[in-house]
Amino acid sequence: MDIPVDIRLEMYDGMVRARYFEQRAHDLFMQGLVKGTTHLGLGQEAVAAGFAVAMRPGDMSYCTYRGHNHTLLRGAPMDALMGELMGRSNGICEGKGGSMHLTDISKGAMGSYAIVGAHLPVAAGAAWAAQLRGTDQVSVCFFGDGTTNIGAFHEAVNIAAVWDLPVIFVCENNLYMEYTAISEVIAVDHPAADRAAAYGLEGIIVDGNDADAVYEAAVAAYERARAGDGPSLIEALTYRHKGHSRADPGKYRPDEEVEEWLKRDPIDIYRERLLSLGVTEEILNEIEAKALAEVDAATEASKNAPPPDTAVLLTDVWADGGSSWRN
Amino acid sequence: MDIPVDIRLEMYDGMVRARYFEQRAHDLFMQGLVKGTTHLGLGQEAVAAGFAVAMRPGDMSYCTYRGHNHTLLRGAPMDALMGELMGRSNGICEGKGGSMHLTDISKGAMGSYAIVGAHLPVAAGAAWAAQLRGTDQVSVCFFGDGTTNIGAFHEAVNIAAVWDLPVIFVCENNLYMEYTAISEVIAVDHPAADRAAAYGLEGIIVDGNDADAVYEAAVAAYERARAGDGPSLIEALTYRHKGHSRADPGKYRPDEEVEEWLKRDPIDIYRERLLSLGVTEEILNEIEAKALAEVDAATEASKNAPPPDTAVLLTDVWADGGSSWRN
Amino acid sequence: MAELSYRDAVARGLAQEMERDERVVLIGEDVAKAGGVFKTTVGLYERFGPRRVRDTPISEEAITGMIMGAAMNGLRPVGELMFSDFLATCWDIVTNQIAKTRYMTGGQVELPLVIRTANGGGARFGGQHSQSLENWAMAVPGLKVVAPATPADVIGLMAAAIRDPDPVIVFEHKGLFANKDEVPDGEIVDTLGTARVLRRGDDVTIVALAAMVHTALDAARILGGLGISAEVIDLRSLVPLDTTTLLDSVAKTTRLATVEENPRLVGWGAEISSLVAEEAFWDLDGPIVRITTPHIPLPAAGELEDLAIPSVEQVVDAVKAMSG
Amino acid sequence: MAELSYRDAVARGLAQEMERDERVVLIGEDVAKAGGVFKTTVGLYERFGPRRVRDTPISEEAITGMIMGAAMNGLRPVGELMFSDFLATCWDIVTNQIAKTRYMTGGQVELPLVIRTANGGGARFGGQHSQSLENWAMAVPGLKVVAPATPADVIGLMAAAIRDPDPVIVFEHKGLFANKDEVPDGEIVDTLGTARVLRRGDDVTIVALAAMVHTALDAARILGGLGISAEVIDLRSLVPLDTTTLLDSVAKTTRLATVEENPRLVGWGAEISSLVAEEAFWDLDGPIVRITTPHIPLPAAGELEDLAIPSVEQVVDAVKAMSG
Ligand SMILES: Cc1ncc(C[n+]2csc(CCOP(=O)(O)OP(=O)(O)O)c2C)c(N)n1
Ligand SMILES: Cc1ncc(C[n+]2csc(CCOP(=O)(O)OP(=O)(O)O)c2C)c(N)n1
Ligand SMILES: [Mg+2]
Ligand SMILES: [Mg+2]
Repeated sequence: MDIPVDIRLEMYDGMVRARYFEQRAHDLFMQGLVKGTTHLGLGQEAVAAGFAVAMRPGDMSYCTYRGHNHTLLRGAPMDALMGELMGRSNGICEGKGGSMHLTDISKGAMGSYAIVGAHLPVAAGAAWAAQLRGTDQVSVCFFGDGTTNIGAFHEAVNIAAVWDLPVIFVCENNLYMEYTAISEVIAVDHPAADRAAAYGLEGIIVDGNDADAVYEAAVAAYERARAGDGPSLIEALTYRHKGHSRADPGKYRPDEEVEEWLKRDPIDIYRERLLSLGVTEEILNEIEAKALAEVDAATEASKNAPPPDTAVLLTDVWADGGSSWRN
Repeated sequence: MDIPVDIRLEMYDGMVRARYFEQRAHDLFMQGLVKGTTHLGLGQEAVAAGFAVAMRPGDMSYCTYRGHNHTLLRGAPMDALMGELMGRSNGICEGKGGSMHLTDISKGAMGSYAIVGAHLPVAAGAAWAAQLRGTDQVSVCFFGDGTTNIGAFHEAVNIAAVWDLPVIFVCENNLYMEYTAISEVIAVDHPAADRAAAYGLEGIIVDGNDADAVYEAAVAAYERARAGDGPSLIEALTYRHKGHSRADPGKYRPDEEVEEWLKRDPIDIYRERLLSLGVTEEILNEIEAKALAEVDAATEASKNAPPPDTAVLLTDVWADGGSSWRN
Repeated sequence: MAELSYRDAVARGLAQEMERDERVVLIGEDVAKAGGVFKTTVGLYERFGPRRVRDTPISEEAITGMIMGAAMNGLRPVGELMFSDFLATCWDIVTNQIAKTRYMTGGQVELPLVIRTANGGGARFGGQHSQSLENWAMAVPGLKVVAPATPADVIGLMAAAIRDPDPVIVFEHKGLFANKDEVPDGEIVDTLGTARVLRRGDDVTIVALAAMVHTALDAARILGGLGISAEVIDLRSLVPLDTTTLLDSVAKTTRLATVEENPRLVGWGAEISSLVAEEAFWDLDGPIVRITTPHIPLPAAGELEDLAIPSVEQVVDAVKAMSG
Repeated sequence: MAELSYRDAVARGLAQEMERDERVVLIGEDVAKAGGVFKTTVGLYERFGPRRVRDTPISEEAITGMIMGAAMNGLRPVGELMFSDFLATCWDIVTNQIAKTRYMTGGQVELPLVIRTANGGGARFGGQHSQSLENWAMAVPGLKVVAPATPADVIGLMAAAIRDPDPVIVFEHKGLFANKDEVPDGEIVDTLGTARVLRRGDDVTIVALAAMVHTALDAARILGGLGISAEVIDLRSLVPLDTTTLLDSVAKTTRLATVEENPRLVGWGAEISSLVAEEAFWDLDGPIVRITTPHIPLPAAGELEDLAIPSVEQVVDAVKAMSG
């Protein structure tokens, strides 16, 4: 597949924005300005970029607590995401969601779900509605390797296959659950690809650190979905640069393994490729500078934003805007 | 495998006892003497017989609401089972379980579970204890084709495979869930066998209406389990002669299909085989007569048994024998 | 006006709404061709076709997750869980996802969906197919909960639930499916969060739900013969809760008893009682009495099950004792 | 006597029992090599080895189902659910299988197992990782439920739970993990179903659990300064429930307030309130007040979460109002 250069630049731009955004999130967590927890997708940006850039408006992404990259790259405003991490009034969910629940429905970022596996059937349901309504939308669901062992995975992929739903299940296999290696808890090599046949699906493995490879797999899966040929289950091999969450140093991982993967940084790889394809250093520098400025601005805006209005505590449990359980 | 004739007669005996028992249960349900519901395994007796006869004392069977055959063939007293179906004081669970919850722990009949899929992890857990305690016990778990689509199936088979547990998962594929064909809700041909590879297991299919074939598969799986080589997932092809439960006439099934399978009645098949192997008609007649007499006696005993003592309503929630939630 | 069973009222309520709004769809196990194991969806498959009425695998997490996703993308889906006991198999989707998503997204997500399920005891089905679990749902912020007691209420509350923009769980009582009653012709649409005073009385308020409404009414008739005038309130909806009707009644009668099929601990009666003990304490002339199933799983044998679930006699005795 | 954190008390309690009885084993996600995500199981893997302390896949139904099966076959297993919110993902196993099996089999099956789980809010984790769900467990016949508030109680109640022949859910409060307190040396074994009066008082009884115990104690101190003498009861155990301690206290103080982290509807406070409204009505000199989290999911932002969970100030105000 010959990927046009503007698409490639869009992917690079997306990866760089995500990288800087999450590096800042990490710093802010260490400074105590992001509270609670945060799960970074540093190192996994190519998966988010490949899928997001291949997506159309109206398509729907479902992701996990490790969902900053995906939400940002679907077009959610960075300052509102940063505000949500910091629990400020400018947060995309008014501070009520937090780091694990970033959502921007207006952009098709259908939510970040923090109970492992739960969003797979939800994503399938959105695809089912697309099918029934004949809308041509595709629903994409991102999740981790460890998620393939929970029941909801099995139920969702099966029904999606049987009903030919336009949904793409994307397993970001970063080799670890929280602190335990996936290889310790499965009896096959590939947590997703080696299960695909159980649902009559093809086992697809893609280099998740190569944005082009991801993009190509994404395009093929979108086409399949829109043609009415049903779901895909794609396993993207990748790695998280940091620990699982918060201040986890990730010490359960062998040093050599970490080094190997750091050498395969998806952004470095892609920068090299773009240069080799004739994109100038200046263009790339400009993308990077703009991204950093955007992150700085988002940080400032969120630092300056007040905490959420206390009134929002009791809003939006119900569609009437309130939370009353009595008449 | 050369199956000794006494084993074969034991299987025949088991199948006939189960058959008469359940035919009677059906009649009693129609007469309003069995209340609530009842799920018959008429036509599926060979699966129960093959596994039960190959089992050792100490081995553990877990089955479903469609568990009369399995519980009986592990050695639970027939009158206590009949009493339980009829909700009498002689019931094996004192009338508190009912048709869907037959249990005889003393015989290794570890219970009948009525929520689809739930007993698979429980059976795996019993096997895990056997493994840890080094007891040589094997845990066998019977369930239906439709059960392969619920999350608990996936979680249980996976962990059993990863932990090399001495558990045998036996899918009795009778082609239907309640009123819907399994083929409508899976994307593979074989609900269990075609999923085995997802757990690094071999896909094993056996003729579930041929007691010998079931017995051989069972022996192999027990050996594997006792050798520490881990679980097996076996799909036994069979058919239920009656509807799903209660008075269901099973009209959703094509007449020809029903006829075909009725011709393949596991008891008829086995009777023919025994005769062809030189077992005399007299011996078989005697087994049948004894079984019928046992069913008659169990029926009488249960009809004559009083209803449960009202006091048992409040016993055995807790190990202290009572049900008090306060001090 | 025509006589209709509670069972048929379910299908009528669903058909009424499916006719009106093509976004309303129904999925569940055996709901389509077979018309449901309780025959509550008979005719819908034939009338609305295989796209709008569809059988699922035995995958409760998929059923509930799919209706959530579909509600996020323009449908107004109804999912059937064959027995309310199976709520436990998809409780994460129901409580952590469906109930919380609007709030956690700052109001971005609307989830106009309905979960219907057969609830309650009396059918000799044993402990895993007989529970009354409306208290579980009541405990979860973000879920609306209704439990109709009559055919007309089945239709009206089903319609209200389907039209409501929030997730609603409709508990249909297994023990009432065969009950018949007069039902008005034409469209019936009721209002969530409204209790109904089914019998006026002055001495004591008896609050009940679903099958227990009939038990309470029978008891009230007997109590009337004994000179005790009982007011019977059918709550109908646990969330939203019609506290006005409740508190008004207690203010008048000064006595309260609740009759619930939930096992004792933290049944919905506890919430009603605590509400009155807090907000209407000075209206009360005596203890609040809760009549519940004991804190046990339900047994299968008929004689035991009948002992477990609150009976007319038990209600009469309890109310006599508190009024004595 | 040594100072010990609530967090370390978990590991000490488990170690005490694993040392004593080799049938005690522990499984869960990241409980072994990593020592648990809250570091509550640090050292157990090293001390008791990979057979007795084992990491599982992310399969909560397998975790809970496996401990049930293991308990049926001679072990006394402990299963960790990382967050109590995940109870929802295996609620069928917990409620329909574990809780009911002894009863449904007429007493044939003994299930000496423990589920431990991190419960409660305050950590800014958002709606799916902050719930207080001890009321869910309390509602299920066949489950025992404890929720310790101090390091010593963690050890003693954990030991009691492990030694108990019935299934027990131990709710460890996330907000207390860092709390330190003096803990006696040597073996500690407590008794299920015993509440503790942590502060004596005459004017009002405040009943609390887990983190709310500390809130209640702080409030009681302030109330003392205002001339209101509050008795503070740490329930410790919801099932069995120490109704004796509760009713004795109310008989003395004549006033009751409950402080719970559960959202309002059918929290455990409702059960306590309804119990007193039924059995001790004539002891009461005023309304029973429930102080709860509002009926909402918990928000993530610190300022909002702090507003949601009952605070010392809220308790003081509420008790002042009821005593005024
Ligand atoms: C049902 C459930 N169990 C456990 C957890 C705790 N948990 C959060 S993330 C995680 C690991 C998930 O691993 P994986 O699916 O590989 O995704 P990754 O974090 O690597 O992106 C676990 C166990 C959870 N959130 N939900
Ligand atoms: C979780 C759950 N969902 C639905 C049911 C209702 N139900 C009982 S049996 C059954 C069909 C099971 O089919 P299968 O696994 O093929 O077993 P069979 O009845 O054919 O032996 C269903 C849907 C249930 N008991 N539990
Ligand atoms: Mg991972
Ligand atoms: Mg079947």
